[in-house]
Amino acid sequence: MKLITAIIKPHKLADVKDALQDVGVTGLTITEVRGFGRQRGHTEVYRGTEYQVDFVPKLRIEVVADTKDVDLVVRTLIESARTGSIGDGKLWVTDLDYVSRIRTGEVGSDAI
Amino acid sequence: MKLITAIIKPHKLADVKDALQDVGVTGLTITEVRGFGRQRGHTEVYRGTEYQVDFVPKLRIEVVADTKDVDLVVRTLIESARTGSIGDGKLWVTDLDYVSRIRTGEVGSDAI
Amino acid sequence: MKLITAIIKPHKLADVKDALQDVGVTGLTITEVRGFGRQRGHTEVYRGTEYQVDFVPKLRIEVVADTKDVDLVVRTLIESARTGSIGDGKLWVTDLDYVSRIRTGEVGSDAI
Amino acid sequence: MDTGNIAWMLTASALVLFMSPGLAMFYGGLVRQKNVLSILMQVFMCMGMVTLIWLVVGYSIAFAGVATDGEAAFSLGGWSILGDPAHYFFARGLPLDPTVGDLAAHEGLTFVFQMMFAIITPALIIGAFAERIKFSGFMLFTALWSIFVYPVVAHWVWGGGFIGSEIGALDFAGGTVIHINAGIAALVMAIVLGPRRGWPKRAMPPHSIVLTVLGAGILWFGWFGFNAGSAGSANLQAVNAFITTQVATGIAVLAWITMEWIRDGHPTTLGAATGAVAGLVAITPAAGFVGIQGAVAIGLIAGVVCYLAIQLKTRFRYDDSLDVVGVHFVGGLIGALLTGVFAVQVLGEPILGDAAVGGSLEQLGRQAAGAAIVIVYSFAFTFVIAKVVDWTVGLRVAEDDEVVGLDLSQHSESGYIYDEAEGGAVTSLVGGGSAGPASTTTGEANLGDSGGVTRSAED
Amino acid sequence: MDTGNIAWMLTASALVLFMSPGLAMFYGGLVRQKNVLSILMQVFMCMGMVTLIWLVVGYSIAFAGVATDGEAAFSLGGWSILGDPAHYFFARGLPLDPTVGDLAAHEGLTFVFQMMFAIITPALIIGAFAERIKFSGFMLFTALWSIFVYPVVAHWVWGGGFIGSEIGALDFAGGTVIHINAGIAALVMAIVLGPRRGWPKRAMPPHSIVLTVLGAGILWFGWFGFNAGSAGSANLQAVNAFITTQVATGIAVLAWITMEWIRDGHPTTLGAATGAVAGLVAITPAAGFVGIQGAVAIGLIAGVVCYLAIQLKTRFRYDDSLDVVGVHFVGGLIGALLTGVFAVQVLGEPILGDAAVGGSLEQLGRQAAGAAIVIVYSFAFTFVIAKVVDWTVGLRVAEDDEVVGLDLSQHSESGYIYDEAEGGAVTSLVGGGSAGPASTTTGEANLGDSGGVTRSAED
Amino acid sequence: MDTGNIAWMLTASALVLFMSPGLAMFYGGLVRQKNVLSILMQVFMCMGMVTLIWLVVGYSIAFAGVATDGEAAFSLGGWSILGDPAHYFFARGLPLDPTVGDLAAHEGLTFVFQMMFAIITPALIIGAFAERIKFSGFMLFTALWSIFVYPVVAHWVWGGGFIGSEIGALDFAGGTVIHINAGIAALVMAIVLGPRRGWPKRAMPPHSIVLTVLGAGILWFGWFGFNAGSAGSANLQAVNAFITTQVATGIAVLAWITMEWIRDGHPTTLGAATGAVAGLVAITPAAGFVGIQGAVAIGLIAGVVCYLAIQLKTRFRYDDSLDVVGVHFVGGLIGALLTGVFAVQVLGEPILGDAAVGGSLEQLGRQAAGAAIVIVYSFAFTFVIAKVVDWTVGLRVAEDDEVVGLDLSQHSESGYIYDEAEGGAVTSLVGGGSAGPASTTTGEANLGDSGGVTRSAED
Ligand SMILES: Nc1ncnc2c1ncn2[C@@H]1O[C@H](COP(=O)(O)OP(=O)(O)O)[C@@H](O)[C@H]1O
Ligand SMILES: Nc1ncnc2c1ncn2[C@@H]1O[C@H](COP(=O)(O)OP(=O)(O)O)[C@@H](O)[C@H]1O
Ligand SMILES: Nc1ncnc2c1ncn2[C@@H]1O[C@H](COP(=O)(O)OP(=O)(O)O)[C@@H](O)[C@H]1O
Repeated sequence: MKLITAIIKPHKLADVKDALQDVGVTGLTITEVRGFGRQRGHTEVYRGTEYQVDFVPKLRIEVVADTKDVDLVVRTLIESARTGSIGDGKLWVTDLDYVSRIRTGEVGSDAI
Repeated sequence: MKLITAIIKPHKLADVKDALQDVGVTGLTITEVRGFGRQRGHTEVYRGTEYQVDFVPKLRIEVVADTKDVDLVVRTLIESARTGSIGDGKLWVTDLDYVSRIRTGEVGSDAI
Repeated sequence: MKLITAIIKPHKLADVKDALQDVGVTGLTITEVRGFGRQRGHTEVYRGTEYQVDFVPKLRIEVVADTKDVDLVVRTLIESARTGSIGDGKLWVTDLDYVSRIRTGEVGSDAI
Repeated sequence: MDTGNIAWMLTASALVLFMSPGLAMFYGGLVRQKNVLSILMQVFMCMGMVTLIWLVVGYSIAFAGVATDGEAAFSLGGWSILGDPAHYFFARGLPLDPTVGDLAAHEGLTFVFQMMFAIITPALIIGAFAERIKFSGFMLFTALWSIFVYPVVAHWVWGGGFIGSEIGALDFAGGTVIHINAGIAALVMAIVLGPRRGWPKRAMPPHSIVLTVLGAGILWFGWFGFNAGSAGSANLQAVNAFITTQVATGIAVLAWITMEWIRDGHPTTLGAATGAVAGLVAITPAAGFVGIQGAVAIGLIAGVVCYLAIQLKTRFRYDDSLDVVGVHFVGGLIGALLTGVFAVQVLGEPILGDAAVGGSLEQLGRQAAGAAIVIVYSFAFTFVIAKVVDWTVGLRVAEDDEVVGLDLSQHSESGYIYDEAEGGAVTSLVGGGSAGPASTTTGEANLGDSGGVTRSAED
Repeated sequence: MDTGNIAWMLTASALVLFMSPGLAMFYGGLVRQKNVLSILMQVFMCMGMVTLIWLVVGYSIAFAGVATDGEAAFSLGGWSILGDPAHYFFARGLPLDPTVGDLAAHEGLTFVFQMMFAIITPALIIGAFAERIKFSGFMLFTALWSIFVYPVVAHWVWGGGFIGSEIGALDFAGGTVIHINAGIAALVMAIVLGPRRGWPKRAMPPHSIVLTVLGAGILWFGWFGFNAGSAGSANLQAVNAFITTQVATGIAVLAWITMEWIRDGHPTTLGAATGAVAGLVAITPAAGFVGIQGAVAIGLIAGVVCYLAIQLKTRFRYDDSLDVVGVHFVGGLIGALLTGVFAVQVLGEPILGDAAVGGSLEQLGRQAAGAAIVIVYSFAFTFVIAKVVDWTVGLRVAEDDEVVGLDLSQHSESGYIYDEAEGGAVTSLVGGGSAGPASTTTGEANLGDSGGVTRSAED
Repeated sequence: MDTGNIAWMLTASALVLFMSPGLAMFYGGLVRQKNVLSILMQVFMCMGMVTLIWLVVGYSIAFAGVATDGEAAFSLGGWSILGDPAHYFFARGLPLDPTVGDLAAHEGLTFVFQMMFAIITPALIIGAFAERIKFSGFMLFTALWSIFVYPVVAHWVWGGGFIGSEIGALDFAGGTVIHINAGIAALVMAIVLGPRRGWPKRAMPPHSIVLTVLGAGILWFGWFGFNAGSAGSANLQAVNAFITTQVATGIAVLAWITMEWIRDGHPTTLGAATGAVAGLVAITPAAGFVGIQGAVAIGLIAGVVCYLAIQLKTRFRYDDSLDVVGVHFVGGLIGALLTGVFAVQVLGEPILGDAAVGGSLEQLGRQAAGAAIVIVYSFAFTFVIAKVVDWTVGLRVAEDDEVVGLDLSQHSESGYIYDEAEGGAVTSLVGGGSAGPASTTTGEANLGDSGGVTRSAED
């Protein structure tokens, strides 16, 4: 079992979700995060004082997938999240020792 | 050292925390997340237009634990988070290369 | 490739970010989390009824780094996040199977 | 009526109406986020439904007796018990007719000024059953209560009825009619509905004290219309009521936070806001009758006693969620009784013998009698109405709906959608135009899982 | 003018001014979080810019005809079309002079009371182009509209112009002048600007219904000044207007949520607030002319019809983002027409023959004619102005700016900074003192990447 | 007093009271989330504590001289310096007595209208020491300031004292008494307390501009009571003050955002709201004395100069957190001086010779003299009071308390609890009933760690 984590632009979520559903992903978890990277943030001005906001809003998407599906999920995710402009984000894959569904206690592939 | 990550229903947090404390877990970190899975979301209606909210609020719980304690923590976590209805969530375990307590720089088991 | 995750005190973020930039880290992702640990929370009183808030606000910092840079990043992160008082947080390192930049599809070291 | 009096009563009526949104914010901030809209909605329902009820029968029941030369619909041994509901049925007889001359504006202003009181009184009760009442149950309860309880009590005290005329209890702006009445109804409702799931073990802190303080500010502002408007004209009594309102409220704020500072270790913002409301409530029956010194005393006592009173609910285990009993019932009672103590002869009518300052034991007795009658009546009728509603449409939401929150379960809405993910990408349009009789509770999994499917909007 | 009338008109003017921040909150809650400040800002611009325009030429155009013994700047066959813009140019001729005696206060109060109307009318249009208009475009549009549309229509109906004087259409407090006028302009703007990116497929739910309900409460409160103040004095007609305003609004709330309950399955808080505004709009032209029963009818019809009307935009595919057309145009039209049906002789002037209650077919025709003329004029001139603005400074923001939100792209601000990371450590002071002509859109990467650099504050 | 005047002064008093919650929202939105309640609390304390102080001695000090046939408690060479504090001690002598006839209502209204001014003046200072003051220190400071500074200055200018009577400085509604006075006190407090931890390097952006704009809206609305109420009756001067208030404020909004647009590249919502307050402040001393053209000039100058003035704090390194000096001191000074330039003879008393429009050099000198005296006095006495408070109970919170935020450290509360985890499961009930003199700062680890234990509610 693998955990696929991707940092994406928030407005791509709908596309990503639909694309993943299409390739059979039945569950995922998202988190609101802020990213710092090549994409610059923005400035805000309050009563003439300018602030630099370095971090930009991103979403983290996590998908637990069977090892055999990882390639497909990764490809699908990358394609659906891409806009081609700076700040599209990163994706990484971690190995999992163990996965379980809390409701039933099922483990491994059955759990996802 | 292992990292145990669980996605649970928010209202089970108190139970989970108490249960984990009882088996000797002294620390954990939680994150507000949203999950998409078998459990359906809800609809909202604004001026006659209906929206489907696909994601449901969840909490992610992360516990770093000594390899020897993982079984106990996982079992405890699953039992205390379970309600038996759809959407109870997932749990997974990752291997850690290195763990450190920032305050003291202690590493490994001493760090948790 | 490795993923370095640290739970730190929110007000240390600026220091940590600057320190990491100084050692060549070009990107990171942060998440607002709440931690439970040795550091106690606080109480709140509403109309004479007292509540205990066990969790304290923390930030999770995630940095994907080349294996050869991990030591430096970890050391830098720990030093810059340290205040010396309880609740400074934890840091852990996970191995990654695969890393990719979504915009370009580059993988491995090129992706970060 | 001269233009100055009309000007003031128009202003006062608008101010009292504004108290309802103020109360909505005050209460709305005190509940958890998932129930904030249900509070706002219920207050708006009072603003809508009671307007209708008041013009159909409420005003008649409360005030027909006086307007029709003192003939009441029902009287018992010469004591007027009820106005004739048919008299102004559907506002028919209301003489908004310039040919009637002076009377017309006065009657119209009484009608609408008193309507605002009839609106806010049931709205006060909302705090007692917050976070767990069924919306349909709330609607029926409020409708019945606004027909069978509020106008009846208003008649007794203000409309020529026996409490005002025979017993001689004083109630300047509604300590008995409004606050004791609503407060005791709140107690009944808290008991009948039972506590919220998890109370008192689980924490249910206010989701926005900022909103609550804003509400308290609006209430304080509007209350000048409430109290000084109750003089009925722009006269000296109105000026006096205005001053005593300000004084008692300011003192009650100080008294409340002093109690907190001593007993809890911290003076709180929520305490200051609650103390203000307690002071406003307590001075209400007295505002036009007592002087500045009396107002100081009333504010002080209200601040201290109401602070202590709201602690009772945890002892007696009724979940009066937003402390309607502790603030409105107790505050109203303090004010009603102390009016008998501090009423000053020289203001308004000479009432209490010849003392320049001070009340009398006799008047205190009258005040107590008036309050007691209203307590008994309101308790009994509220209880009956509550039971009737419970047996018919039901009063309490299902447990799942309570967990999800009333905003989603009763109204299909969320109070706030702050984050991009929730507000933007995560939701998607289901149907244009009317949504059709949809339900948030259809328990179908959207990914075709064959396992047991249950509804679970929050969990 | 006697003191009572002055007192009431001062109060009424303040109340109408207060409606603008109320509207800002009402509209502000309805947009997504990233655009909330742009709404608030635009309403404040109306409060600022229209004040200036009104004192320079607006008041003259609208009212110079009457004040100068009936001589209009332009008239067509005896029909007054325009007040003389030079007459009170820059408020020069305004006789705030105690030696003029009684006239002075009256004129001053008319000037400022009507100024508040001139402010809120263009503010209503904001709802139609919310979340996508360029700030500079908004400023120019609003300036031109406040010179060429609003005061002209105000002249026709209230300032001695032909709709009021010759055609004889009744408009007590602005059903035609304000709501139909702004509503039709809103329709034009929604069409000219085109829908928001993603509409109607992507969900754009209100970010804070709490804020919207607060705004509705302020509007309801302020509207008493709007309607009862339109009597011009603290008289019986003001009392009547006050009562009918309250009644129609309460009934409309009930009507709207009943429609929702039946058709959508849930009565909503947003529906209650919207119903209140619909009721307030519809009673506006009628408030001083109809009785309580007429107000009930108008409230009921407005609640039902406006509810149905706001569904039209998805059918006809114009993105009237906050339903200005459905609520203000339709509500205003309902009120304008029904004024011809329910106007009562005994209130105000004897208008409709001898019936004690009821209008006449003839008056209905006059009402329809007045409305039709304003619809045509407002449609045409708003369209022309919109196009002129679009060709010059531009009306719509760039796509990137729309995605980022107008708060950041137009104003370099965020409405809320709730989390510690954003409010504290993440941001850092760039320069003390004045920031210099900076821009949020400089497309430079802050880490020296050599790749293609684009601006992307949100993405 | 006739009913119209009473009606207006009741309304005006209510409006001025409403400004305090408005100010609370305005300031509350400007601080970081962790301090929002502390602002609201402090304003409420002014509403409570100053009410008490005013009725005990404040009113006497300020106004006893006039009411008692011109005899002041202390006078220096015929110049009245202080009212007799004993004269109305604890409101004893206040003749709210109908037998006194006309005087009574007038005196009562003066008492309560002026009380509202006494409340909001120290509340203005709160912006200078926001986010770092100890609550007990604030309480003592405000009490002393409301005894030794505010009523004294009020006496000098309005109560028969030498600035108004001998020097002849004009101050219609409080430019000198309120805004210069509070503004200079704010400067002192900003200096004495020192900057917030991290200022100016670390960003401290407003947590809710929405709340601030709401507050600005309430302030604008309430200010009509403030300025037009300062005429004391519903007369032509009140009408004039109302109009000039609206005009100057609208123009100042435009002026401010134009400055921003030119210098910072973006017109901001916060700028519009701040500009409105600057305009309101500047017109305050002039409102009843200048005409519409004068109001335009004052609004324009205030918008431009106050915009520039708030940039000074970063240059001179005093952390006037919410810009009280830049807006209230500078705006008040502009208004005070320009009153001498633009005062018009025909309004109110004929003051400035025979020019129909325009002031005089002589009057400008009087205005400057009045302002200078108040600046010196307020600076000196505020400094002394600040030092006394600092040496006794202390003015500034501990560093840890500042980091945690004043809401938690001073009041054990959170302004908002939006997320389920925080509001629900994470917190748990500690004790029913009174919490006991607890403290948030007991530094004990709850998991029995034996290591060094420090308090750390936020870190
Ligand atoms: N080394 C890293 N570790 C963790 N997250 C990163 C790292 N580099 C970038 N990110 C995340 O990816 C996002 C996009 O990165 P950025 O450098 O802006 O653009 P791109 O990925 O297109 O080169 C960042 O906002 C951040 O959230
Ligand atoms: N493949 C997955 N990867 C990551 N998270 C998942 C995955 N599947 C489910 N989840 C998370 O678990 C939660 C519960 O899953 P769901 O399918 O609704 O119920 P259950 O776990 O009881 O079968 C989801 O809301 C989501 O947060
Ligand atoms: N076993 C653990 N697993 C995951 N997170 C932990 C664990 N222990 C502590 N943490 C996180 O680290 C934070 C600091 O830990 P704490 O015990 O309070 O202080 P310290 O790290 O200085 O000993 C906690 O708030 C929590 O977020």
